[in-house]
Amino acid sequence: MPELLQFLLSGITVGAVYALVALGFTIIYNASDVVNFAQGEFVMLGGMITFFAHAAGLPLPLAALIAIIVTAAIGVALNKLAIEPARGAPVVSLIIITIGASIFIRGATQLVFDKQLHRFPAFSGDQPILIGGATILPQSLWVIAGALAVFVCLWLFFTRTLIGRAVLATANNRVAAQLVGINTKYVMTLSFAMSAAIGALAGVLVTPITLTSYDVGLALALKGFAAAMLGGMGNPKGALVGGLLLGVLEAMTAGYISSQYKDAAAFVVILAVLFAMPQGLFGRKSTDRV
Amino acid sequence: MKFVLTTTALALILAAPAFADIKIGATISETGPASFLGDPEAKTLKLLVEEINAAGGVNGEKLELVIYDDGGDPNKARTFATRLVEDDEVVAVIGGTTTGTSMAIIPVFEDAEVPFISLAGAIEIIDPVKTYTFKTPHTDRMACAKIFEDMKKNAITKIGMISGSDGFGASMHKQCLSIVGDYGIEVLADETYGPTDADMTPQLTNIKGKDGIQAVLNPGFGQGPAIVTRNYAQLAVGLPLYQSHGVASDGFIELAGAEAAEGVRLPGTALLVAGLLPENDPQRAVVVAYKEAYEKATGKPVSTFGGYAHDALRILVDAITRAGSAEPSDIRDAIEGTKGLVGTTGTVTMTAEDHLGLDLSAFRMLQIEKGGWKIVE
Amino acid sequence: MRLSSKATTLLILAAVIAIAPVFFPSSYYFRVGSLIFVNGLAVTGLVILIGYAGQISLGHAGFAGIGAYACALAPVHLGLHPALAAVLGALLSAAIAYLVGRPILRLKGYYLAVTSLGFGILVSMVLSNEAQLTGGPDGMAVPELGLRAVLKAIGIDLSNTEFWYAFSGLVLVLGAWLALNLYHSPTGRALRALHGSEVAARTVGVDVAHYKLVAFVLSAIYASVSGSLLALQNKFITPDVAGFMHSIEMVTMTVLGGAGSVLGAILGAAILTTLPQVLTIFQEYEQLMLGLVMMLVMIFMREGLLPSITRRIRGRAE
Amino acid sequence: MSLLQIEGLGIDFGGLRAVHDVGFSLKPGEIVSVIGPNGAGKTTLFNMISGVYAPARGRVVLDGEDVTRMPPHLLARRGLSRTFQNLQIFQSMSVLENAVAGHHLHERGSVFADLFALPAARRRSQASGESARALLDRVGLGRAAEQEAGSLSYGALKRLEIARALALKPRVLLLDEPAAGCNAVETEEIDHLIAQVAAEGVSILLVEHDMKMVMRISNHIVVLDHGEKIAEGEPAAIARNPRVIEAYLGAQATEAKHVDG
Repeated sequence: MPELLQFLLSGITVGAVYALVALGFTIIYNASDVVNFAQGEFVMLGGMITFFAHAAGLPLPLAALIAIIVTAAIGVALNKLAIEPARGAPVVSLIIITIGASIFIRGATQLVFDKQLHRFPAFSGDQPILIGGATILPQSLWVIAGALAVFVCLWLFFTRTLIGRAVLATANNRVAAQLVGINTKYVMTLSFAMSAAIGALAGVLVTPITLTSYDVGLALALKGFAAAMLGGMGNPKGALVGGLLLGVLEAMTAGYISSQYKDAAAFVVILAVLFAMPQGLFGRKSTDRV
Repeated sequence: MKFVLTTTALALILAAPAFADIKIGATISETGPASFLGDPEAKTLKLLVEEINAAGGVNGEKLELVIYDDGGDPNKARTFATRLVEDDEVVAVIGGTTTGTSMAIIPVFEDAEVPFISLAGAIEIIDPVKTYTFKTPHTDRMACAKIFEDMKKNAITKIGMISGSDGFGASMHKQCLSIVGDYGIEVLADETYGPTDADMTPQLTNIKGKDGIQAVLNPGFGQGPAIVTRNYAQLAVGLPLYQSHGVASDGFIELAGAEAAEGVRLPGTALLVAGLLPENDPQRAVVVAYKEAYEKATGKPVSTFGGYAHDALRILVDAITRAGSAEPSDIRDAIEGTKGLVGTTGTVTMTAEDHLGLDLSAFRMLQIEKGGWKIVE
Repeated sequence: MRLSSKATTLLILAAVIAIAPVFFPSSYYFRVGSLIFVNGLAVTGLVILIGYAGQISLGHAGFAGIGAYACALAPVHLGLHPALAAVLGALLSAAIAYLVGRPILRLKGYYLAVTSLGFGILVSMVLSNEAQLTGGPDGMAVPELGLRAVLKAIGIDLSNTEFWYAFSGLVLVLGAWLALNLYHSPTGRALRALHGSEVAARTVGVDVAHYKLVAFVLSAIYASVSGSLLALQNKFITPDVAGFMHSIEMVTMTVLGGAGSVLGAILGAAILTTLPQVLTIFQEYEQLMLGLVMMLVMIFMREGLLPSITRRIRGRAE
Repeated sequence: MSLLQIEGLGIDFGGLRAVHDVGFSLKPGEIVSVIGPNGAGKTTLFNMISGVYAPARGRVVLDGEDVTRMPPHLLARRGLSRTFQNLQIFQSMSVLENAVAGHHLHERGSVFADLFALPAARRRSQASGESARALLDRVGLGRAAEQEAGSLSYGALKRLEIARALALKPRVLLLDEPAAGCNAVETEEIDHLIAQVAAEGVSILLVEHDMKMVMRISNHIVVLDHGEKIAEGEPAAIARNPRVIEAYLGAQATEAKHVDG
């Protein structure tokens, strides 16, 4: 049985990484119906900026804080410079704009920093914690706790705060939201700042485990994206469950079937779920209005 | 019309006349999934060409380096290879960071009869021998052989493998499996991981759970081996861990953490242990000089891969000097006649049958101890 | 007399392909040209899918991979001539597109984008993992097409790059002709109708699921043939041809140039194929510039370069 | 014998009864109007009959065949066609192409022939093109044929939708507010057109807010309120029906309050 437990712990660790990335997608998607392919770059920026700030002599918490603030600012800039001017463009154009942004950020990062792999120390050391014959690193607990905390905050934000409900209202009907006095531009700016900040936070938490370099964003974005789809876009619960499910699925496939095809297995399951439930596990059903 | 404009614009930009004396080309994966290899290679080439020109060039003529970034895409590499040969009219080309890009561009050079020195690992590049194609790194097969020899010496007969599924890992995996039987070693567990995976504990748990395994081998490069090493320590597998030459750099110890990397063995080149080499080692002067120059210029630690580019350029310059001509065919003949050239990977002696010119002695078995390297032979 | 838009497009395309070589200073330009045509072919297929039918796919490189590896594998294992192997690849791609398309085309927007992306990744994963068959990430050699030797025998002696320029140019014109025929045909109207309003298309009798599938299968065949041409031209192929970035590249070319127009999309292919060649002078800024171009065009020229430019010119004339 | 028969049709949205137990029938050449205050469920009813929504209860019978929950494209093959309240025009096509697209069922053929522009494909295109021009003339859009559909006025687009629906040569035509947004002249034109089409034997089901028009051309009227049928009968009888008056006045009263508040 320790194998099963080890696979599960591995799956939850990786799943929490995916969930953190997926949670970042949620806000922007809710506010603007844009799936931001550059979300992975926010994660990368979180890790890279923290590393270089830390290497420059700043204490880790301060370095992380700077990384999160800078990334949030970049998120706002992305919204102002690229997303807002393209309002109303078809899905495929928005995909290309955000992929363009992702390539741009990657190119800029490799110029400003470098192309090497980096890591900074885990927050609570590297001594594995034994659980029933299986082990988990303390940093994994940080990631899992981070994912849960972000999830709870988002859930409270969307259900309990006025501004959170304004975000949802904007997503539902932009014009109506404007009519009832919601400043939709402000909502969009806020969403991008929050999304980028969550992405950067994810980067700070996962870098001691996954390492970081200028080009880790895309792979993370794709996995986070798949997780978000699996759970249902725009739903924090979907992002969390989708991420954890995807991670556990991969770990189980790698453990019991074939490590070569673990990514393939994950995608096949996602295809199957979407085939049965086109809106994902927790997605809202939508009807065409004619 | 638009197209014509684009092409003529392109032509104008590219047709800038160059009065360089000796033009050499390079197509390197400076970006993309192999940038970990390509970046130090490109930096090395630029650095050395500057150095050589500052010292008066080759045969009194200056070198001009035309370098393109193929992003690890074989199709792009092929276009750049064509451009180097047809448009830039270089006399020789260094490059092909990966086996895929190298194999894709070999036909261009063989057709155009321009010498080409690859920086990639696979044995297919020079076996069978192609007239104009050479390479500097040890083949993956040699790295496998070096590791298996060490295992044999330590009476290890049953191993587990965990390989990266990227080009480097997959190629070495294949080569290792093809010769493992020759050393009386059995592979009891054979796992893989993706190049961007964040956790390899399931695979390692399976390896750990297999009875009889005495050691684990991890062919790969980039973050994969660092994560494998960390997970290996996390699971307390407790068996000897062999890494490949793909991670032979100080950066690896830093990424994996000195504690987790303690005791890891791998075949490396003299470059990595430049300071540890005995004074009378023939490679000492060369590797120390390169290491100092590179680290001074870039502020980053040297890696084995930059060393491959270093050797390729040295071989090329040596050949041009000996040939006394910058004609591609003369250069080719001279490269084939390379004898006793000391590089970072070893002492190179090429023949018509051997376009690599290295033997196993050039590899040194290294072990990580207390965050540093130790030669264990 | 005013030429139909179909004739104009074909004429422009053929003329540019025929005349451009006059300006080529070296045979490297033939190589770039032939790459433009190969990409142009894949992109023409995507015009049918994205421009006509309004569906997205971020996985079409998967079909290019199938076409490419068919040319590498079928001659070795089945003893087929490389040309027949390309046909086999196209048929296989069509069959797979049919099977995959049925479930995933029920999805819309981002969901379709991501599931198709997953499909493309699956194909490249199989190509990478089945190293026994495909040589893994290091790739494998592809046999010679042999047409150049035939041409030489009848007195037409072309260099390798010249031959591939001419041959892929010819295939591109053929592909463009088919796509343009389709545009003005009942099938093309059904596709554009479901693009405009799915519900209205259904009420006039368009079997939306069927026609989406038609567009998906046709575009898969285009991608497959483009992959085959690339493999045969390079005589070497790696799984990168099926990779995610190649899919993105294809879609970007299409939309950048103008998904609604065959000529526009081919222009997009020309620009994005030559861009990295031009940007070599900017060295490290290449990625930065590429990202910037993608964003700027999509923000300021939503319909793509060609349609936006012609609209502006027309607007000024009126 | 009725051509279209609706029996006990109903649907719920999120637990809310949008339409409940609605039934009526149409004879060939008959014009039946569905009226009721805003939100009474008229368009929802249309969407169920035309296969856009799947009804939860009840049956739709077309010429003796149960066609409940049948997808729209199969209904089209059986001669049921419709227009939309919120315009559903093929924006990127010309006016003519929109009308030609309506001929889909008559012009569709093998994809292969279409790809290679074989004579068969060209003949099909040509035939539908000619027919489409005739239809455009009939709805008064003949001169606008080559324009982009997006450039037409609202009223013209309404007529274009009718032309497109007629291209199907339908037996039953569902018109959802054909005269909305049209001026008096345009309304009268549409009025004539509908009468003409019905005279050719096409059954017409109409949702319309213009009461004068409804009273003038309907053979029969069905009144919905809160998703249920509250009355049905000849125009004159409906106009006197107290429940109908109450439903309308009530609705107006509430609306008026809304505006004031």
